[in-house]
Amino acid sequence: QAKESFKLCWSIYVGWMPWEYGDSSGIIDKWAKKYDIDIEVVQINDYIESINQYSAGAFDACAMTNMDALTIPSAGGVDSTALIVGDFSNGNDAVILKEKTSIEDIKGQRVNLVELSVSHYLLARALDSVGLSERDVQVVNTSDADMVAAYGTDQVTAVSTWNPLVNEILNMPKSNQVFDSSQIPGEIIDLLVVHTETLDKYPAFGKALVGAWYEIMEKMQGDESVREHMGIASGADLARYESQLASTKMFYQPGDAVEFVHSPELKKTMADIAEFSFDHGLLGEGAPDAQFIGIETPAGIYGNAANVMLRFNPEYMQLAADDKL
Amino acid sequence: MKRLINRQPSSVTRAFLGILPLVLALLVYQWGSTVRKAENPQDKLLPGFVEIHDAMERMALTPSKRTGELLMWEDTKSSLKRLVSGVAIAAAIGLTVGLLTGAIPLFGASLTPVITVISLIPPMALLPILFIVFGIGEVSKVVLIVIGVAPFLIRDLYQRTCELPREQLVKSMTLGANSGQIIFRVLLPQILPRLFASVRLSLGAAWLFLIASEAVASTDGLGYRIFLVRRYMSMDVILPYVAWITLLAFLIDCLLQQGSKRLFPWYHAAK
Amino acid sequence: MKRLINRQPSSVTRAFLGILPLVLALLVYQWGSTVRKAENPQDKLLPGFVEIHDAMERMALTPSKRTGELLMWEDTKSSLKRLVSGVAIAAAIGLTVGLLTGAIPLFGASLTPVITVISLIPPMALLPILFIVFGIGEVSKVVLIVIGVAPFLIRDLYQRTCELPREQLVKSMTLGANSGQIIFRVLLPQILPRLFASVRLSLGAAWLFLIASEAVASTDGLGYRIFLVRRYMSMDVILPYVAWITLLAFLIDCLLQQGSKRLFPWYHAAK
Amino acid sequence: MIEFRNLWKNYDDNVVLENLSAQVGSGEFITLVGTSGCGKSTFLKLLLGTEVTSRGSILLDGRPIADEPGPDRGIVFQKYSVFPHLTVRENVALGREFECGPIFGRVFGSARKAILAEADHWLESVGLTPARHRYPHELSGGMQQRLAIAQALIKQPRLLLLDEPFGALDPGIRKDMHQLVLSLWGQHKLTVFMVTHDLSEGFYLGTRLWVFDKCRMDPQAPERFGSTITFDLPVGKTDRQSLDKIKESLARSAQIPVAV
Amino acid sequence: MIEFRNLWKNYDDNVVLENLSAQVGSGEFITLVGTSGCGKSTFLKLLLGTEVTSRGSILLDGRPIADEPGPDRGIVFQKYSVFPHLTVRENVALGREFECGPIFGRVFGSARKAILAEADHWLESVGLTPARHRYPHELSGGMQQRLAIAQALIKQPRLLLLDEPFGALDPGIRKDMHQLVLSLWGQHKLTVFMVTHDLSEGFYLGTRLWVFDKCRMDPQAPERFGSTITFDLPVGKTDRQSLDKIKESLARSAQIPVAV
Ligand SMILES: Nc1ncnc2c1ncn2[C@@H]1O[C@H](COP(=O)(O)OP(=O)(O)OP(=O)(O)O)[C@@H](O)[C@H]1O
Ligand SMILES: Nc1ncnc2c1ncn2[C@@H]1O[C@H](COP(=O)(O)OP(=O)(O)OP(=O)(O)O)[C@@H](O)[C@H]1O
Ligand SMILES: [Mg+2]
Ligand SMILES: [Mg+2]
Repeated sequence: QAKESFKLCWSIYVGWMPWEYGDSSGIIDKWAKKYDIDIEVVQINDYIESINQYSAGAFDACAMTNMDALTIPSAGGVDSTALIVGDFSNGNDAVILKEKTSIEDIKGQRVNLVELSVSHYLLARALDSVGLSERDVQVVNTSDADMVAAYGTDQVTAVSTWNPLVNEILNMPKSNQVFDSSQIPGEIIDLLVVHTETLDKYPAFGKALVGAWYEIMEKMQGDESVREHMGIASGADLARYESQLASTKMFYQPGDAVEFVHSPELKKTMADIAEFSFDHGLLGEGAPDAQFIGIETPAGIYGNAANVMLRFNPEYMQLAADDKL
Repeated sequence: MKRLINRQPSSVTRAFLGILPLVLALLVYQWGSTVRKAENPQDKLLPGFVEIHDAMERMALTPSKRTGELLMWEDTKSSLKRLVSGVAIAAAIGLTVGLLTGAIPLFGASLTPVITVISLIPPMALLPILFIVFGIGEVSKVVLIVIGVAPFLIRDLYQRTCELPREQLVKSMTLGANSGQIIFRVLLPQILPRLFASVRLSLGAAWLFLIASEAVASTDGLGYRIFLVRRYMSMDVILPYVAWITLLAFLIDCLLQQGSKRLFPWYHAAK
Repeated sequence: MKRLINRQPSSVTRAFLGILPLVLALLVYQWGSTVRKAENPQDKLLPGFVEIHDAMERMALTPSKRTGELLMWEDTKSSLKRLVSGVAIAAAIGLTVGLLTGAIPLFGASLTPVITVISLIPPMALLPILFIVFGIGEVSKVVLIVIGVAPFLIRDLYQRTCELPREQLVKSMTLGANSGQIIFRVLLPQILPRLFASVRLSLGAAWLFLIASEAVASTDGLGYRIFLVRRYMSMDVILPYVAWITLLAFLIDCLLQQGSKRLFPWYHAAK
Repeated sequence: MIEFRNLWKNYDDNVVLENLSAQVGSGEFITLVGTSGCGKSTFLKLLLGTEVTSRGSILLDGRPIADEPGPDRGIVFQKYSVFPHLTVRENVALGREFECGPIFGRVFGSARKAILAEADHWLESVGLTPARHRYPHELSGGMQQRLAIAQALIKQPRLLLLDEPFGALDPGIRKDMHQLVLSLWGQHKLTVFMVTHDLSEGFYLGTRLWVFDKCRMDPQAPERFGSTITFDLPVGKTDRQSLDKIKESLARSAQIPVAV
Repeated sequence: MIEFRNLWKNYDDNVVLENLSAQVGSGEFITLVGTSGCGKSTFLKLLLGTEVTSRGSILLDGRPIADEPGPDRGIVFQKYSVFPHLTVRENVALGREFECGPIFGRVFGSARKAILAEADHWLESVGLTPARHRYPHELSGGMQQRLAIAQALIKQPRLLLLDEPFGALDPGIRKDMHQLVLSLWGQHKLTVFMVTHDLSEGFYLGTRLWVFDKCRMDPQAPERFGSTITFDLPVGKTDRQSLDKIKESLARSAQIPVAV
């Protein structure tokens, strides 16, 4: 009888590089073998394409942020579970102004960002923090691949983006970081999302992934060469990767992640994100309000309990914390 | 029974045969959509025709909540403006450079190698330099189209200019023409219809570059919309947009063909 | 003093004139780089030639720390494999379909409209569907090239097949040939050299699609590397990669041209 | 052997051939002359089977002629009659290869040898033996037409149709070609229809000269009436007077501008 | 008026013309015949100025002829002599427009009217008045060549060069063209060089017939020796015997295959 096989996709980002290491070091294979399954790990460069592929059913698991999990698979009727909460952005996402130094100065500017992404959400929160709204700026959709180059031109005076682009842009003259995700800690969360149905049917898949992840975490935290490996794989080097890690709150210990998921803050965060998404039409044309999609957290369900499409499930991480994998 | 290669379909059969594959493609799509919907009613990859129709109505007939505009028409307007300016500039450059390099050997010798090199460079990879030189506004989008299309036009029109019968040049000289007069009165008017043909050939590439440039940085346009809604996989918007682009491409092609036939009857009749 | 259009440069002048603009371009670049470096020594947009040289040495001559491979050669290998398979498959499809539609009116009537429509669709907009159908592996990259290039090849070869002198078909029939024999012995061998020419024309598009597909999903290849270092704006890697791609494109073009001349002397001599 | 019965041919409103009737016996050599656009090529196409009659019929041995070209009717055009991608020898062998290789038209081994030997025999008879390994583009115009004739003859067609076969050749070379055609015609008992625009060629070559022209003429609408055979001369009998008469009549037709 | 002094022309190793000397007076009508590839067109090109002599010289009124085509020498080729994008009238007017519009070759207003009137006059003289608003593709081959002649004549060139101008025309139409050329030649006192491959045309038309041929021949390397004028006959004096002699000699040259 053939082994059950599963596919996971990820794209290049500081918090997801462990998947690359897990794949090339054989850790994932080791854990898959332990649970008698096959896991194929695929790198997709285009982040959105990776989520689309997951939503369309081509992959069983995919690394993405909490906001994209809500607006793409969940809004598309794909019941998804956040299996691993790997980290949250703690300065990795930032709003940067050229020459100006304070977030209030953004008023009236054109802001280049990847529209409808977490950068857009960050901008909304930044504007919120000083009593401005999106009407006070003009948003210009700019692909992340071109962000650094675009910032080099005179027309671009404000951007909202993520790392490593943030570091590259801050290295350019006259750039000032006026708002970053450390001011909204725990709101931009990097997840590993799996199809709920698949997880229910094959708990071994969840266990293998979580087991592998925390073994990688242990190595990553303790071994500089592992971090260097990840840095190079992301097209950078150790120093640059370390500086990105510095603004990322990694949950190296499963217990920390479990605790984070259990906190009521998470439900509030997801509520904010749902509001934001609804305002921008991201929950689909059929959504009458922000509560249209139910989000299940240990602290309770936000929104429509009859239409739960995104679930934060700490059980598997708990198993890791309890060393039961 | 005639040989297969001699059997000509009647005009009715021809129309039927021509439509058949298109209808089949639609049926296959419908089937695929139904299958996926049966699995997940909210599936977005292959939306049903009703959903596509709704999305179209939303994009084309309902004013946008945010700006009060009919999005699809605004997108079309912006994209066409870019496409037309880009192609027009590329055509002007292609015509001028192609004609001069083809007509004047000294020009040809100095420019043909560098044009060959330029035509082989993949322009998308040099976007950063483009931004610095042309900024990130409308100009750079138009420039990307120009860079993508002009080398082809130059090379094609150079070729066509060289192909004009040498006899005509000799004849012009025996009529007392100088170089400028030959270029203006003999070569240029005969190259113009060929320019139309080359532009038609290059339109596919122009659309590609337009869509790519709108993905880079913009606030409207058909390519922008496609990339934006890709963020939540609204194939119900993407598919009709793609169909609309295809239709526009087809119409522009027809327009150019008809225009050329109107303007240059002697060219089309002589062929 | 001869007219400008009659003045032919000597072969030395010709070589000099041809190289001049390339040298000028390099000088302008050098100047731009110096200016920018003077302003900001860390500037990455226009790296100096020393930096480019260092980057090249790193990519082409130093084994990667992570995998122990010489990255540039590995990238080249992967990209060429994709490019060649894609173009080869597209050529096979283009030849078969173009030839059959051109030769057999019944085929032509049923397929030409749908091929025209397909050729107008911008393939990049349909990437999600493509990846779902063909997976995210090597296949989909090759398929993107095929989809991007095959419609052009089909239409071009259809055209070429139709242009073959009708007299030859009639002659074949008077020699007792049936449809299949005419296609195999008369049309196919005469279309092959035209296939080479069409493939040469379509190589630019093939490179574009290759680079685009590698940017979306891949872990190696020239397009992937450019995509990867683009977020750090490492122009010191991008520029030589672009130059390398340009050189490869040029070599492939030469190869095809020479190959065609070898294989089809009758075709090139007759022109 | 061939009978034309009240043949009409029109393209839409343009009447090209009008009520043409004639009988041709086996072994005759008929040359067709007429002003440009009078329908000589159209007439050959009807014989060939690439066009069909609008009214009337063409009977070959009493039965309607096939509506598709076939190996019973050989053809040589002014241009494009030979295949540029095949060597001289392969061009001639092709007709036999089609016979012996029913699917791909390719033959190998000893069968191929036999075919090539036969091809060489035909090349010999048109004087192309020294050039048999060359490609057509390496031949002069005259040699190409010799090749086209050899290629047609290997199928031993019942009819040989020639549409201005020597129109593009030099006068000197033309003479040689006449010699060749006459000798092949004599040797192989061919029935030949040859279009020419050189009247003296017509007189010199055939057993019978047909002049195509319009009997009725509407200067306002030249397409209203078609051509037919206005002179049918056994060439032996030609005298100076009839030649002049033909010349004059043709010159008159040529004056009238062709409708565009 | 024109003198050819020990003219040689070779392309690399291929000697085309060899030691050619002759004198031509004003008003002469010279027809050039010779086998294909013997260098007739090359000779015209030297006169025209699109090729330069390898050795020797061409003197026009005692001075070396210009090395570029100019308005003193008119030309009509077999094909491509007229501009497809201009109407018949514009084609003829063009030569004058070049004169009057020094930069763009365009003239407007009354100047243009005068030019068009002049063009109409020339069209009249070649019999193209009814077709003056048509495009060349709407003309028959003969009409196109008439147009090419009118176009050349409007510049009143000292020399008129014709390279097989009627090679592609029907025999009937050819006769008319001969008439036309002769009458224009008489009217405008032209000096004409005309290449033809129709020997009888040569005899009928000129005041002087030049036959180009090789005096020496190397069958292994036909390119080693060039052609020169082997016969130079005042056409009035021609007798049957010399015609036959020329024919025979040309036929002999044509036998030798052209090197590929
Ligand atoms: N396929 C066609 N469709 C419409 N009209 C045609 C077609 N083929 C020929 N014709 C018309 O039929 C007439 C006779 O043409 P055809 O080619 O038979 O003349 P021809 O005697 O061979 O002339 P030429 O000496 O120039 O070869 C012409 O008026 C031509 O325009
Ligand atoms: N540009 C050229 N370069 C090299 N050889 C040439 C060139 N032009 C002509 N020749 C050679 O010069 C010779 C004479 O050519 P030319 O065209 O003058 O012959 P022709 O007498 O006009 O023949 P035809 O009757 O076929 O027109 C030929 O052998 C030809 O190959
Ligand atoms: Mg004909
Ligand atoms: Mg010549």
